[in-house]
Amino acid sequence: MKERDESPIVIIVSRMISPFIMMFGAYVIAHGHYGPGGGFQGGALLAASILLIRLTAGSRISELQFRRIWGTPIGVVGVSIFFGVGVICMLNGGEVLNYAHFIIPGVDGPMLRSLGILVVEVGIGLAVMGILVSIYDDLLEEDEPRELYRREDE
Amino acid sequence: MVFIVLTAWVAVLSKNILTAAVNLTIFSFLMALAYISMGSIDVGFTESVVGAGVTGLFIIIAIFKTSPIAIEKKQSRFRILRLVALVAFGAVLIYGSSGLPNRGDAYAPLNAETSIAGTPNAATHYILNAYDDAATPNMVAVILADYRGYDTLGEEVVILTAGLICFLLLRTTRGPRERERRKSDRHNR
Amino acid sequence: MVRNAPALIPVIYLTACLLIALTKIKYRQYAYPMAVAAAALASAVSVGMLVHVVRYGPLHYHFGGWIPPLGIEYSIDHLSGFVAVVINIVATIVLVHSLHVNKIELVRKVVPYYSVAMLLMLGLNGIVITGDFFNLFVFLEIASLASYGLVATGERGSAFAALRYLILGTVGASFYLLGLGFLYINTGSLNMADLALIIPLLQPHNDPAIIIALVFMVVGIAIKMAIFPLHGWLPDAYTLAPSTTSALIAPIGTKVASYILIRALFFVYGANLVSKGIPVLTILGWLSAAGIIYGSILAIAQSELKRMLAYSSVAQVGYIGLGVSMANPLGFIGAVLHVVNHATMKACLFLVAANMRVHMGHSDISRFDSSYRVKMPFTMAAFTVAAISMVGLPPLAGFFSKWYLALATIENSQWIFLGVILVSSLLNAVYFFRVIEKVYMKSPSDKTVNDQHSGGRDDHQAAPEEEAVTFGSGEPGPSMLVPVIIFAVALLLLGIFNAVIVTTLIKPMIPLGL
Amino acid sequence: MEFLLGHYSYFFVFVLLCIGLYAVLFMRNLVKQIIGLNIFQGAIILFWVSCAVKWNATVPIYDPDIGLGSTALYINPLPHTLMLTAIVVGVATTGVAYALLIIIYKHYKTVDEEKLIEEMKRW
Repeated sequence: MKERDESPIVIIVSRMISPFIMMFGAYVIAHGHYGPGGGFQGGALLAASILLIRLTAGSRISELQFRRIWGTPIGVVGVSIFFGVGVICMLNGGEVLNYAHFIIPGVDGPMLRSLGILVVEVGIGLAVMGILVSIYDDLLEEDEPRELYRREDE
Repeated sequence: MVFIVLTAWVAVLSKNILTAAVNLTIFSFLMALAYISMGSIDVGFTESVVGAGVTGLFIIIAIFKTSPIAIEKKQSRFRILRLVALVAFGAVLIYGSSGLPNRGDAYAPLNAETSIAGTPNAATHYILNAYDDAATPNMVAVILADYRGYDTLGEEVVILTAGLICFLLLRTTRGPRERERRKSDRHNR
Repeated sequence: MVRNAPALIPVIYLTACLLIALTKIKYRQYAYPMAVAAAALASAVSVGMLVHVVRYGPLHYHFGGWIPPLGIEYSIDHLSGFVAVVINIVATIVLVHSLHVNKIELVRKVVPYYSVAMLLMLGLNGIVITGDFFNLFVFLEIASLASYGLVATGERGSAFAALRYLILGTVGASFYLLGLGFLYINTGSLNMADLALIIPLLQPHNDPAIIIALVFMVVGIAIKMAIFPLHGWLPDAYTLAPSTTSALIAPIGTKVASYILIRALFFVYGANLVSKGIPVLTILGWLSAAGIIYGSILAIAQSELKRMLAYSSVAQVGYIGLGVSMANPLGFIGAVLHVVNHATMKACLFLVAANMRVHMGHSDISRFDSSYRVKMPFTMAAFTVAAISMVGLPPLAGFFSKWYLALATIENSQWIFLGVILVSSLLNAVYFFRVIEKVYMKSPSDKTVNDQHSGGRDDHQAAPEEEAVTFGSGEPGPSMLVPVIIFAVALLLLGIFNAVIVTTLIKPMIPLGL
Repeated sequence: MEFLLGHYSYFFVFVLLCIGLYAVLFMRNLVKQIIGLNIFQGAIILFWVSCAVKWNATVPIYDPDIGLGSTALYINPLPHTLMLTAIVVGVATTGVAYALLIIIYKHYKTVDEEKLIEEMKRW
């Protein structure tokens, strides 16, 4: 990105807003059963809260909040949660993603499906958050190690 | 609605790509409003988060990384062929639309109880049984994660693919020298 | 376990992908065996499924336990089982070959590369065995995105080739989605078997929306398949991609697209409707014929082996399109047989090109001479076998698919198309014998040795500590040689046993009314 | 007239589709082409969403006050779900497209398609 003055207003406002966006993202994931929203929207909001800090405070500070190398692994873990639920259902005697065969002690019938959906939504949320942040980082990648990069090129 | 077309048109034609990007973001936002006005809150929500937020962010990064000056010239090769393709596309669309049912018709084939061959219609079943099947009021969430959960798994994999590809293409693996540098950076901080 | 077998293939590939993605750079040597193991397992499962299908009839699998059309269905019949076997086995062999190539061409990117390659295979398999049109779209996008990424890891211009591929491919997928929208509005269903029941009852001849739906879907698929005027992305993408990617995408990618075409035309819309009600097939036939001639002529004009093979791919896809457009059983047999034959031939040829690039540092036809035959006799022998098969001489595999196609054109009295097939065989002979002649006749000039290091690769992100690459003289190592020989032998076997394949596997998959 | 009233939303979608395709076909700037792709995809999503509409129906969230008496009371939820997936696919494609674009710019310092084709030929 270009050199620019760091306006304190922008930094402070974004710092104040960011946790609320994160909160809202978590709420959206959990509330997807009753209203609009769900894993994808919530995950995108979580990613937005992280990207807001990245945009305003620069990469150094945001690195403290969310390390760059975490993005892809978190995404992979999110997909694994979704996928794992499906495989557990399969191993437990049902088809892939048949939540009726998902194991949560003490829950049965439609509630089990409902909870299965919740687990899956959390997986989606994590995956989307991790991967959107990671794509952002990758797009901005070669900014900092530029001189080093050139050396590698030659 | 007119504004949507207007912003789309400006986004395509504007000379400065930054203007185009901003217009595209406005376009996405208006589209989100249109979806919501058509009763699709989930899609509208997603579009406003993703289309207006994430896509806009990506495009602005891309512009900072490349140059914001648009090349105003149009394609010079095969112009007539391209025009023919475009016109044919529009004509075919209008011809096809004459077979579509009226918008908002609650008894159109896609909303019928059963299909013409007597097999159950999926959407109808979803509306009537989603709450009983999964104890979740939001039908879209039930379809998304349960009835058509495999599609959603596929969608996750698409996102994962995109992430891995960006990783594959853009991220430089750190050599030992740079790892040293980063370490010392952290110390200095 | 048989009950869950159809779901096992995506499960295997996705597990492998996630495991590889979580591998640290330190353990990168494990990525290759994991990928090969996953592909081999998937091939085993698909062979098992095909045997099951042949013995007991089609397999169905309902995701989430929802009966279609409520849920998503995987259905394996003769056609999809057969195509799944072909793509998995070809992918396994190509991945075996990739060990040494990727060490040289993709320094430090091997781990994400294999991960994305697993995603490509996941997407292609998902396309082949799904029974739901929207699910097909999702997996089409997985496969396409993965192939854009795999193409873009190649030489200097490959990113641009990949971006053009992306733009055209996304337009194609969008067209497909638009057509699906038209179809859904007028039928209310997305399940293929369900649609096959519904569509004939709707008086589709009079319903513009249904026809337009088919047109848009066919256009979208044709872009992915690179039918003649929509092939613009193909030559650059195949040429500039890394060798393993070309060998993966060229044999498999377009074949899977033609599978979608066959599925949508004959199994969902029904042969009756398609051949009588809508002029889609006529247009497809003429375009395919034009593509055959165009691809063959441009292939003659190329001086680079991979680019020549890419243009030849345009022509070969035309054969499949031609077979489909004949809409009679012989044409169908020819098209399906050509899917497997061409997959094997192209995989063999691209692997030979990869061997050239790794061991000679280039694959420029004008610099070939007979010293190559002395240095790598087996690779060259395999190349010759595949080339003869491409030209279509018995008893190699390529002859028989062309034979069926020719019979189909005779049955429909389409003499022009018969002429196209014959002429293109001659053109094939011209461009392949040009290479063979160089390799066997031309005496070596002495400057070849100096040229070896000015290879066509430009590892733009190569690290300084790249291990020294020796363009060895002599045969490549077993990991690169064995796959090539396997393919060459397979061509011979496919040719000899083609009657068995046709009667036991392809005859039962001919749809009703064809 | 009735046909026009019933279909005006579709025609509106078609205009957007044509704008998107125009950008893809006629623009030399690759960024513009990708913008065109975005518009094209957005229009298709609008097409699906607008086909799900039912007059006098409510959003597809179960409401005890309305009950499940008739399907005509709720908007068809299936297209919405499919389009959620399609939006995500679109974003993924856009991300990859910009990644490729950045690499191209790094190598060639231009995003003009015809210039790039020239460069490719020369190389």
